[in-house]
Amino acid sequence: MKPEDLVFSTLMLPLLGAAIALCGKLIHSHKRIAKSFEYSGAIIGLALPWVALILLGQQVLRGEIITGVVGNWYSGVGISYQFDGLSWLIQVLGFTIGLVAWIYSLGGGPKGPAFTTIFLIQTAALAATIITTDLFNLFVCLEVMGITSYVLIPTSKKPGASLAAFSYLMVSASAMVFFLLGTYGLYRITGSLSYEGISLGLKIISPQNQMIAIVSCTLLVSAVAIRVAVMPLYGWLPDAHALAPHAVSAVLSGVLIKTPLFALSRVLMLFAQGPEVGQLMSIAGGVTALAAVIIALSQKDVKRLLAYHSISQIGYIVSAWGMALQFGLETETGLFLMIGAYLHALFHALFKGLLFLSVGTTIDATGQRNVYVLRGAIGLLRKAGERVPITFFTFLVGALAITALPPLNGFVSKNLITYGLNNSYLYYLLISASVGTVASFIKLGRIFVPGTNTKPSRIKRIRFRSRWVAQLTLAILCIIGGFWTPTVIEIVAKLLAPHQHMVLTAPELYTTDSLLKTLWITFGGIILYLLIQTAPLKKALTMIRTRPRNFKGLFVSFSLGTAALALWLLV
Amino acid sequence: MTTPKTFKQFWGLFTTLLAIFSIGAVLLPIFLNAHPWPTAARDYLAMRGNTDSGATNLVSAIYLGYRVFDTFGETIVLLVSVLGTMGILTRVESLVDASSDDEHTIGTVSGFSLSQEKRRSHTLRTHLLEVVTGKIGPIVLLFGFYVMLYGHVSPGGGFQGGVILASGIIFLALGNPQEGSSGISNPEILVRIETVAFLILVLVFFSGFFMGNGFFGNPLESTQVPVGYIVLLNAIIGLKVGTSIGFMCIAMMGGGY
Amino acid sequence: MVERILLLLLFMVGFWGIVGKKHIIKKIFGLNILNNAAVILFIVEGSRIGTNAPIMEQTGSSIVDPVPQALMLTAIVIGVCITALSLALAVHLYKISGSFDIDTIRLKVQDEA
Amino acid sequence: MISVILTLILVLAVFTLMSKDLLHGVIAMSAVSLMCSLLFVILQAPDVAITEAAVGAGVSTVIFVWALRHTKRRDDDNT
Repeated sequence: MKPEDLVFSTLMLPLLGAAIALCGKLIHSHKRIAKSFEYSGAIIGLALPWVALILLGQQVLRGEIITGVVGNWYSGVGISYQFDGLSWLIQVLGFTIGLVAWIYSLGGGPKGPAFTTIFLIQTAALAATIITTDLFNLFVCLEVMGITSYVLIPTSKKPGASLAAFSYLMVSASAMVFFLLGTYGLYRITGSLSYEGISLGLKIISPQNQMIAIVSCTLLVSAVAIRVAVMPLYGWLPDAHALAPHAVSAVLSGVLIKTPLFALSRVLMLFAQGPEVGQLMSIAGGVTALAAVIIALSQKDVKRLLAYHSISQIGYIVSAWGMALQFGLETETGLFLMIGAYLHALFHALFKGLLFLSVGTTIDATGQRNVYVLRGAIGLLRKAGERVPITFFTFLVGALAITALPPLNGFVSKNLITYGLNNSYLYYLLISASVGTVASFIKLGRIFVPGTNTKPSRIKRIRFRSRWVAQLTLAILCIIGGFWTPTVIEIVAKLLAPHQHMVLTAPELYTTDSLLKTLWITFGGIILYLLIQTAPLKKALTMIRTRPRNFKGLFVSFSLGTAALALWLLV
Repeated sequence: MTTPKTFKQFWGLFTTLLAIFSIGAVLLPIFLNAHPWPTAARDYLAMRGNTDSGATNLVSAIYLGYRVFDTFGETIVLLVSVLGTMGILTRVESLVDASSDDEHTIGTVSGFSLSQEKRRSHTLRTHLLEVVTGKIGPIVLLFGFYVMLYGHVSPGGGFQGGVILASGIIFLALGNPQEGSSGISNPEILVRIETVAFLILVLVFFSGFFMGNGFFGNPLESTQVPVGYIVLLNAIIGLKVGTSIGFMCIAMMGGGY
Repeated sequence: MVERILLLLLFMVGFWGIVGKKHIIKKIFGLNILNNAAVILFIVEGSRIGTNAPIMEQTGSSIVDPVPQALMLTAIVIGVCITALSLALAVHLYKISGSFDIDTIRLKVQDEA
Repeated sequence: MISVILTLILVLAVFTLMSKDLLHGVIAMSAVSLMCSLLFVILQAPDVAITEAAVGAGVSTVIFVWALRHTKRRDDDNT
């Protein structure tokens, strides 16, 4: 098998699986046969690509980059692609979470061949987004990714979910039109759609076209930033992620908001203005990390609290990613930050997926989503049929990982980022965000503390087996992610920058310094938690929670953000 | 109480105008760009496009040859959109019926029928309509197949032909007094054709790989008739699009027309 | 030049529909207009380099650029799919809230949540 | 010629958004699509013209009309 074919099998196999699963829809009369179609489709689509990924992993680890044109057509018109370490890493992330979330959905979550089909198509779109190096193809991939999420979000049958899907649809579909205009601007001045052609064309453009290149870049960045949900453009995310079915939430905030970011880094490398964009994005990311965590502290809905934490953590990732672009991957700091950004993306996908799934199980069993009402969830889960408190255990692992306590994986990636940022103003923003994270997870953890519900909850007996498998898999991955840190960093470094023979000294993470810092952060978090129990702060948080949010704000912030980015780049 | 309201209105208008004009200002250089349009791709295609793909219609050559991956993505968007619309549609119907509420399922599309009891009124269904649409339907279908299969030499192609096919199917559904229980306008059969067409489409893209030309490559490149690939794709995409859009429209009419 | 200014105006009208209108069907109209404006822009500008349609019946004629046309086929279809889905969502929102006004829907939905 | 059609499209677009009766808006929307496809024919893009006519003026109008049939036609508070 040629390497080119291996690359495409990672996205064609999920699509084949989707087609097979769809065939299951035809056979209503025989439930068994329909199920077997669906399951075989899912196995083909989610398990078989791992074979291709393992084979490809050996190649990219040797530093080979597989490039070409789809279907071996003429490169000036055809769609070019590139499979390198970054593509491999993101695909690993996508297929891990995809497989686990699908297993979870067997127990609780949307069911049926139609769901499996759309889910597989989403996975394929993720795989395609990160290998394409053609602007218009990136547009199509982002649209496929988007439309699958607009369809999957309202399957939870909550009334709010439809509104969330509608808002997301409107804002991201119109942002994609701007993306199209950015493509237009670049095609016009460079005569090419492939990244290679564009970067060649941008080197020889006349000075008066420089402005068009900048504006096109702005449009591309802000259209993708909507998907990533950095601070001014985050408004669609909390509702969408909170009200989607649990398995879908895990995928949405685990994978879907990160893939466009890393695909964007490919685009930004073409522009001379890439570092400047990176700088602005890193500031936005730092602000996002802190602001979102404050809003998260004020929430009372369990899943919405987690959704705001997704925004906060994506802020970490964006700020590290932006700084990495600013320094450039050639420098050691830049490379470290990029490694930190990727590792945090991966680890966040693991622990946030885990949190969404565990909390989802708790919600399904107890029928209660209010943080202030729900108490004694362990006992309630036992009544629902869980003899061993596995859900509590997995929640604990996830919560400890997100608060960056050693030796779990969150500790590693967060410390890597703060190590890279090294006492700039972003460092302090991120540290204070960590304090908020600790406080809000103490608040969330109280649902498991024994006590009586203020409202009687209707306990439902649910099927636990597939949920346990999914949750335990993620928990184990979270735990082992914290060990073998040097090896993991070395591998990721090799994949992200294969042609640099830099002697990377992996930072010693378990120093007294960093452990002491963690201790201080945890301590600060506990203090903050105690503080928010006081009346004035409680009032302030309620005000934050009930702040007016409307649909129009999404668009106003989008256009103002775009204008601000353009001004930043032009001036 | 009037002042805050007017202030609110004023503020709303202000933010709207601010948003529109800031976006307009950003887009000004893009829209007013007078740089001459690049000709490299056009020149290459005018010279080699016909021999590369075998299609006379260069748009088809790009759409189903050079950039067939994009087209595939578009077909997938259509598939997901129809699945999602159907899922929401069943939910809308179930809101009316206030019946079945099994948890977390994307509604299976087979829940739709044009059956008598589902229909609320027959105001628009006159005898004249039935006769005319029933007679025109097959002709429209034929025209759809023509547009579909001649996409490589003349304007048109799979998607456009498919939409015409869909309108033919709808005509047949309107003209069929047996409420679509037989023939091509039966929703059950439409879904079947759609699903199988999607499976075949995926398999066709696999075929390039089996012929050693990579996924999405032309499996017939080395033969005498490279254009066969485009004709095949046109036919499959046409069937897929025609049946899925036709099915969606019939299902939408199912609530009463 | 006039065409370009008209297109920009069309684009801004579409954006006004999305931002300024509260009615969700009107927002979908706005999205449609936005999409159409982008499509027209590609086609108008791409047709400036030739005089004939890109169908090679006789060689040597100066054809317009076929690339933007092929791209726009995809863009149009994606636009319609998005429209269909958003309309289905709009109908669903109307059924659960009894209104088309986006703010009223938000209030109603939050009450139920 | 192109400017004339574009002006017409612009007017129709504004009418679509201003209309009190949404059905009028839908008709104007499909007229926009038809005008677009006329424009594409003039601009030597027959493929796009066919697609726009079939999809924009055909399918999307059908879906819009379906949506209005299931809901209400009038936009009462036209803001």
